[in-house]
Amino acid sequence: MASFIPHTPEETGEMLTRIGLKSIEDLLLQFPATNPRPGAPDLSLLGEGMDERALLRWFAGLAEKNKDASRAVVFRGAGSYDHFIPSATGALVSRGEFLTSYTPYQPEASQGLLQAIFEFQTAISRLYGMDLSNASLYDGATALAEAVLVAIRETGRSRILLSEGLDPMIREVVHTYLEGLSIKIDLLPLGQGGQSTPESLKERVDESLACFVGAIPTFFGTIDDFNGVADLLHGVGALFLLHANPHALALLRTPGEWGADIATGEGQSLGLPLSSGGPYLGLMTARKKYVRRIPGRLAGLTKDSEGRPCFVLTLQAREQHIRREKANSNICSNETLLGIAALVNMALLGPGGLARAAAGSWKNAHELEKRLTALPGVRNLFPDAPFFHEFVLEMTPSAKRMSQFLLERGILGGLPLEPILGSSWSGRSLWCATEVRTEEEISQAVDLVREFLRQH
Amino acid sequence: MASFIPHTPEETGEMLTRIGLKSIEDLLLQFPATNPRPGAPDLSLLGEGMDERALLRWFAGLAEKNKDASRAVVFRGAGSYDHFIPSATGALVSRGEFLTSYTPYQPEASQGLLQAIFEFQTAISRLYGMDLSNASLYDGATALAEAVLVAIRETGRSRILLSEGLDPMIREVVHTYLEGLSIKIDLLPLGQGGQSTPESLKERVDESLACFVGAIPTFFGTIDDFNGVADLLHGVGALFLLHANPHALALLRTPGEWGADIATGEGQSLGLPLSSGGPYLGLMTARKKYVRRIPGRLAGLTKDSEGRPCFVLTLQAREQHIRREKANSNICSNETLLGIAALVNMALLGPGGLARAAAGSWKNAHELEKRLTALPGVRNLFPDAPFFHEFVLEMTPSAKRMSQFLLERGILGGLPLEPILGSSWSGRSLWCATEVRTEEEISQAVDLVREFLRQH
Amino acid sequence: PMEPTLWEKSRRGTKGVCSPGTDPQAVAIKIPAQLLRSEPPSLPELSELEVVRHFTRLSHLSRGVDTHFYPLGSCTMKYNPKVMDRIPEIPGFRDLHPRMDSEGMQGLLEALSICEESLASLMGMDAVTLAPAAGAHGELAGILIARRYFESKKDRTRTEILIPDSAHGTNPASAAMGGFSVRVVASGPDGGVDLDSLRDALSERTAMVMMTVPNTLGLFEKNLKEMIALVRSAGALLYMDGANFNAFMGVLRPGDLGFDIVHINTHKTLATPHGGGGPGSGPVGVTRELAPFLPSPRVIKEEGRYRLANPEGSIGPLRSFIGSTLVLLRALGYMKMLGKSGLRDVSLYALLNANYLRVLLDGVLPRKGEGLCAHEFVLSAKEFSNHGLHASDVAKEILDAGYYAPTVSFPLIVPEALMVEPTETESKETLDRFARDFRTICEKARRSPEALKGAPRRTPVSRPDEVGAARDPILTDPRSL
Amino acid sequence: PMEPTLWEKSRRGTKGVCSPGTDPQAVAIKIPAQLLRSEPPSLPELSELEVVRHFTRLSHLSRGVDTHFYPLGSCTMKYNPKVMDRIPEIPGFRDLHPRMDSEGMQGLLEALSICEESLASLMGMDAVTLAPAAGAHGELAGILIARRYFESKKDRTRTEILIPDSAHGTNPASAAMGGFSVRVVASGPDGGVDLDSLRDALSERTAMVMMTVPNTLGLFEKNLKEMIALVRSAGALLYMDGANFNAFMGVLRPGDLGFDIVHINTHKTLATPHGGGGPGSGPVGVTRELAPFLPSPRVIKEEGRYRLANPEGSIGPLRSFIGSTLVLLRALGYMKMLGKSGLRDVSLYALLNANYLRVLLDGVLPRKGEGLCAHEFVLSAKEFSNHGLHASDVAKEILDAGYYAPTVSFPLIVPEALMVEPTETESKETLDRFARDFRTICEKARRSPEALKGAPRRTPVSRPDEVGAARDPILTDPRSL
Repeated sequence: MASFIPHTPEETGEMLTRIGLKSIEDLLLQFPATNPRPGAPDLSLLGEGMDERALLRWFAGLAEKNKDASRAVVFRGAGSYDHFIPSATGALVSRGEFLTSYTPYQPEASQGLLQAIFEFQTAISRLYGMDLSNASLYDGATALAEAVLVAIRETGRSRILLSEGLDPMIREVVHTYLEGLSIKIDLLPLGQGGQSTPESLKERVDESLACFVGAIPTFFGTIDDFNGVADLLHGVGALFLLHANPHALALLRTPGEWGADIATGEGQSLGLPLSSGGPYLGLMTARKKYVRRIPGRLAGLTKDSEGRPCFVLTLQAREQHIRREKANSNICSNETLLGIAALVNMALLGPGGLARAAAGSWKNAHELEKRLTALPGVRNLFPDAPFFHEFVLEMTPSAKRMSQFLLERGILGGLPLEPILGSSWSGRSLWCATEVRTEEEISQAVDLVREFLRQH
Repeated sequence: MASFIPHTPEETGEMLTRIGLKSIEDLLLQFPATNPRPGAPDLSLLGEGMDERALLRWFAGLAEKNKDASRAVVFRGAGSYDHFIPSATGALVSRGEFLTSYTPYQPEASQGLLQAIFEFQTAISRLYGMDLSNASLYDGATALAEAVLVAIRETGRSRILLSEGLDPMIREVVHTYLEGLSIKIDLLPLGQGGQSTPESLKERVDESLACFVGAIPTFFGTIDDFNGVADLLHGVGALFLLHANPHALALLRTPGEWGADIATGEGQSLGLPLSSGGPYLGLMTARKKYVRRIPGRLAGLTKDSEGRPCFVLTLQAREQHIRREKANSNICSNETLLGIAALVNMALLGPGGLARAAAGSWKNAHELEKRLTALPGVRNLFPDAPFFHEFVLEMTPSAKRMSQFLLERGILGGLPLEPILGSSWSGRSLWCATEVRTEEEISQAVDLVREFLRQH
Repeated sequence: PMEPTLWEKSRRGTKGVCSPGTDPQAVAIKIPAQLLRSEPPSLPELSELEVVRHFTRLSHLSRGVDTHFYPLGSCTMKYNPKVMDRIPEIPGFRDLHPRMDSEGMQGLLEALSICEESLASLMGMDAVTLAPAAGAHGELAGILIARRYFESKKDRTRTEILIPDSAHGTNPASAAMGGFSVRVVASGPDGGVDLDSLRDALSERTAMVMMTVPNTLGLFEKNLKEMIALVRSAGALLYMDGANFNAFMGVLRPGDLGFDIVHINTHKTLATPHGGGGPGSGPVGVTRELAPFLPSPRVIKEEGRYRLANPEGSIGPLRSFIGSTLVLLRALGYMKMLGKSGLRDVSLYALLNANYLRVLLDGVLPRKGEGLCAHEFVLSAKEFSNHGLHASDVAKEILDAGYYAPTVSFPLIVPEALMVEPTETESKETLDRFARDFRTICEKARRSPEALKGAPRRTPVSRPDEVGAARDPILTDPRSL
Repeated sequence: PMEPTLWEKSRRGTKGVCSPGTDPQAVAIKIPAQLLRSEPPSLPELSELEVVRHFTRLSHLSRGVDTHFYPLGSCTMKYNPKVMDRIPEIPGFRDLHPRMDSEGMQGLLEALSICEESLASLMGMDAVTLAPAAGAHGELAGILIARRYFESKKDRTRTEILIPDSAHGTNPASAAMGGFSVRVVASGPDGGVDLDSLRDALSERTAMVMMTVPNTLGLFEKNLKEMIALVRSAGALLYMDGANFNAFMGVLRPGDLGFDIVHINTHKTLATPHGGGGPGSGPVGVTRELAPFLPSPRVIKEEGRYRLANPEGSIGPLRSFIGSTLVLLRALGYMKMLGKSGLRDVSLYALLNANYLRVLLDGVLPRKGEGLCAHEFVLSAKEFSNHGLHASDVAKEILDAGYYAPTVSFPLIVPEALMVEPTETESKETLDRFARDFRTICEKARRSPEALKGAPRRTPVSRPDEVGAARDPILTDPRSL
């Protein structure tokens, strides 16, 4: 059986002799006695092992049962986006030197990795219009949760305000993270038009507030207007947080320009695969003044003992391995390798390519929206709000039924919103089109929705 | 449109100014005038270009129309074999330093590549039981053709003898190579038993002969016996050449042990993909005394100016870039990268793993043969000859029809021999089973053949 | 031979890879101007070749397990088979949308369900969540589960978590994030938890005791059984930090030891290379009593079909979507490939290598602890303090000898700690060579300590000015501004 | 930091990757003993990790386009887009058996058919064979086609092939393999073929004239039109060696120039990296008259279906199976991706870069030829002979400056030649830097020639003893015996 152990039997024997043991099983003498736990699954479940080829065939058999993007054209987003990924990225990121290295505790032996992290921080900061970024967090949702914790710690307050425009899943993660901390979580509703209104925000902002969190774009695809929000919040000593899709930021006004203090995001849309949901890439950026508050690794530029520029992990005094329970966070492992992948993508596409991709998403989504809402009985739930690459479609038949109908025909259509938002959302679904959708695919989707409507 | 040109328009302008030209089109002033060739296909056939994603989708569409090994279980060999390929190989061989380097003319900048070639030569030499190997040739067929040219040049004679056990395709390639050289090519027939006989060989060996070429195993899968052949040939001053499948040599008697002077082979069976037929890997090994005769690159061990061991291309005086029309061959590009892949595979499997794989092929092929010949009306054409992992099956119905029948049901069955060997072979097909075939697959194939026989 | 940054190399107007999409000029005008960014982001502009050369060269400036022996204690830097790298490349998983209808993800859900079962059997636990993105995330999950558990029993007095002073820093940090106060339990002179200290610390306020097994000295607690009995009788839960699971998988099951909650780090133990910091994953196993509180969503099997559900009692979602599936599939692949006895062998040889190296280094530097060690051991370089040297100076000299360095300055309970974990995938020859070099380095430290202060000398750069870096941090490339 | 060989690292009994298969002991006995090898081959025994480290380290000891500027003249070491590396990985091509029934390989045959058409349109030829495995193999094909052609006309007097003295060494070697005698045509003082020499050499014995366009000095022959007319009127065929096709694809078509047979090297021009020596492919285009003689098998389209056929007149198969399909698919991908104007741009910028670098090096060393060059140019380092230096000494110093070296000592007609081909994928900045360094090196050669003799100093090894290597060649690892 494979176990990737290089020892020959003779070597094992010599080593045991040197240790002073007779059998390798003698190494278990140090183990505590145990009582087999009644009822727990048996080790024999693990089987007898298999070779590489059998293993890959087994996985291929499982994969066959999934409708990946090659078998169901993706018109769904809601936090995961089907974007273009340059081929060079995989070839570079899979290099063993990156893949098999640890967090760069020994900077002299990890300059390449540190430089890549530093460049990642730079690219993300510039994309978000912020002063700095960390080296990544688990995913967008946990990045936002960590940002809320920063605001709570910074202000010492125990109420936060979340926009209804945030993905409900992400709001739930914030709830989970705050579970033990006696924090009040308020919701700022989106208005009928799909954007938040200054009035309803003002009603909810006062000096008990640690932070308000808005979304760019909203979960429903609309683009909210945060004009005046920073001043309003800073006036009461609260922090302004924005959670933004970095793909959209190639075109949209940045958290920095809106005056945000901390901005987070899900880096998957920078060209990571859909990945069945993970691992994803948590982004966190901030104003300089919060540098000692933010969690996670930070690579910094410095000089070596001969005065040559070099890179190093810095401000480690914030981190758990030094500050322990007083640390900014418990974060230790992060998503460095995915951050490097996102960096390579950004470097390959450049600002022009990113803007081109974002504009393509905008265009395709608007084309799709125009053609779907032209169907009888179909409307955009927020027809007057500007939107980026997602929109909510409303019709009489069940969105869930439509999704099934389309999936059987090779289309992953809009996400049914009822399971997430309740029964009043039964005919509503969240559609998305990114830059990679073709005209033919859009036509096919529209034709199938027409067909579905005719039958239902 | 993509063209991977890094120039900004400003840079292009500066460069043209420096050259003293106004427009980039002025660079074409040096071009000779032409007359468009009437009738030749138009450049517009090339289209307007496409992006990476569109390109890969286009190829995926074409690939869909092929029945690769995941859609038709391979029971066919005849020169291409479905073997196990360790995953580590791709990860290593695809590293850009190997992939994007040239033939190592500057040894100081290519030590890694040179060492890999040297190790490849070593592994192939030991596998074939020979003194030396070159750095590869195009494929098995051209390697054999080149070996025949060596024998002709070495002996100054103009008659060669090829065993009928050689793949007919390979014999044809030898014919093509010898087209211009007025060489007489004789054939040594296989006996009724599927092996050559000493008598018929003796009849054809005399002092006009440059070389005899045998095969291990034969095209028909049988294992020929070359006892006494080397002495016979050397007695008349002819060379003994063997063309051997390196996968089989993990177990079978080697060309070196049979006393061959030059041995060639197709390296695909050392774990290169089926590749729709190419690129493949030509192997050539020889006794030391022919070292200055053999074509192709040779990496040698030497010392650098500080006495450190290092590697270098050597004996280049044999090669075309120095000897021109007097060179051993016109070979320049070879298959180095595939040679490295084969080397990595051999290193990963080790002698034990290679023997295990070869024994697996032997076992599966014999199991398959046993079960197929147990079907009514089905026999092994050479029931008494030992065989390795291929055998000829004979039955009444057309082998071509059977192949179609099986292919429609997900099996790539035995190769119909009629198209290759003529109408008397209509009911005969060449079957193969390698180490990767499972019991279920073998059963499925046997069941389908039974079904076919019932219907025909 | 340092590599210029992407921004240094950038030249305005260089075209990179051609992306699908459209000219933004034609589109942007239809979005109200106040919603658009005022200028394009300052991102680098390079050709594909320039990007390829840049990152290829950066890779040459970094060491990994693929290039060097990496005895970084507590990190389990073992070799992860390359076949596992192919699993996340299978389109059916890689390109699957996480909000796919459940009919379209049956293969994924089946795989995750088998992964849960396999992990449960390896841990000896009743139920497993695959949600946590890392070990520390698993700790947070476990802590929130404990909170929910005591809430469900209306027990509101248990606000404290006990953690040995030798524990990983994530333990106390996670406890704090979960809203518990942390009480530190002192180690005894042998490096194990002091039984009396534990007894003193336990109270009706104790919600949970978090233990690392084997502990960060690479030792199995001698009094583990007594400790567990003590905790049980105090009514608290027992948490096992399974970062060191490579020492005993397939041999000893945390569930059989009596733990209620266990996390493991699949990126240490089950075939995900660490990727310079991540991704990883940190599945958590729990007893039947705690299963209802596991994070949502859960994979449910009904009538041969799988679906996702959010059970009532759950602590809620810990992160987006189901989990780091592409990492989890690697873990599943590794378990499938090695099987029961292969996994057991992994731990046996991890123990063998650690003990062999420990014996080879006997007398070179004093070790904390006695007798057999588990998968790693901790030496103290304190004697070099006389010469003004720290453990980190020894580490730098080790870099020059052609290795990555052991973990330094951890655990905190050992002054000038050097924590060495060879893992099962290194050969005897490598260990012999490392031991020889390590011995030479220590002799050098005694003989000419100054020399070590100048180390490393053979790396692309010498020691960075860390103080300067932290004083006025430069965290983005000034050229990008 | 040299790496030990695999045999140095090998330890008997080490288990590598687990292969499917079976224990040979149980099987071998059933084969007659005299047909079995007497002992296992002496192949190395290592763990997967050891193999991975070995080859990763070897890669660090080698330069490629991905790491360095590689101005190796006549080799077109340009950047090949990484997307092309994915095409040979598509299972439908990678795992397709070449003896598949034609019903099961329709996609492959369609792709190859489109590839033939695209190449034909780029070359301006009527028909193309994809069979040749490399440029030199294409030459052999062309030569055998010429032989068949004259045989078909019963013209048995044409036994000679004319080749300029500046040609690649493969041309004469291929002609000899094809059974022709070679007659060399001298260059004139400008490096072009001397018209009078050509006229003198042509006769009723001339079967074919092989020309390289642009020639190996990077020059388009000034008298090409006259030369072609001369050859035509002598009744001989015209062959174009298209190794330098990167200079003019999409701009100028060999067919339009009047060539009868043309080969190109897809690994130089159309997106296959050279892989340390190969694989490549060398498709050959011919006129309608010569099409019947193309190598077998041919792809035939009938009623919308594709099949393979072996036409009567064919010279026969040149190699196993259809061709180096995975290389050809890359070429097809490159043509598809760049399209007509993209391919034209490639050549325009290859010309631009060569001419820019040529101008930057003006006056540094004398160039052979005048005026514009094509995609490369040749300098002569002859003046350094006074100091006992050769072109190769300059090349070694260039290695130290952080580049791969230009081609040295070719073409033979230029003493101490340095042949420089920058390709279109290098940036102005790289060319500027290289020119600066090249100038410095030449100054150093004049000032302190001894220094160059010791170069290179920054490479893993210094100059190998080439004479010793050839005297008693060691071609396999002595440790393997």
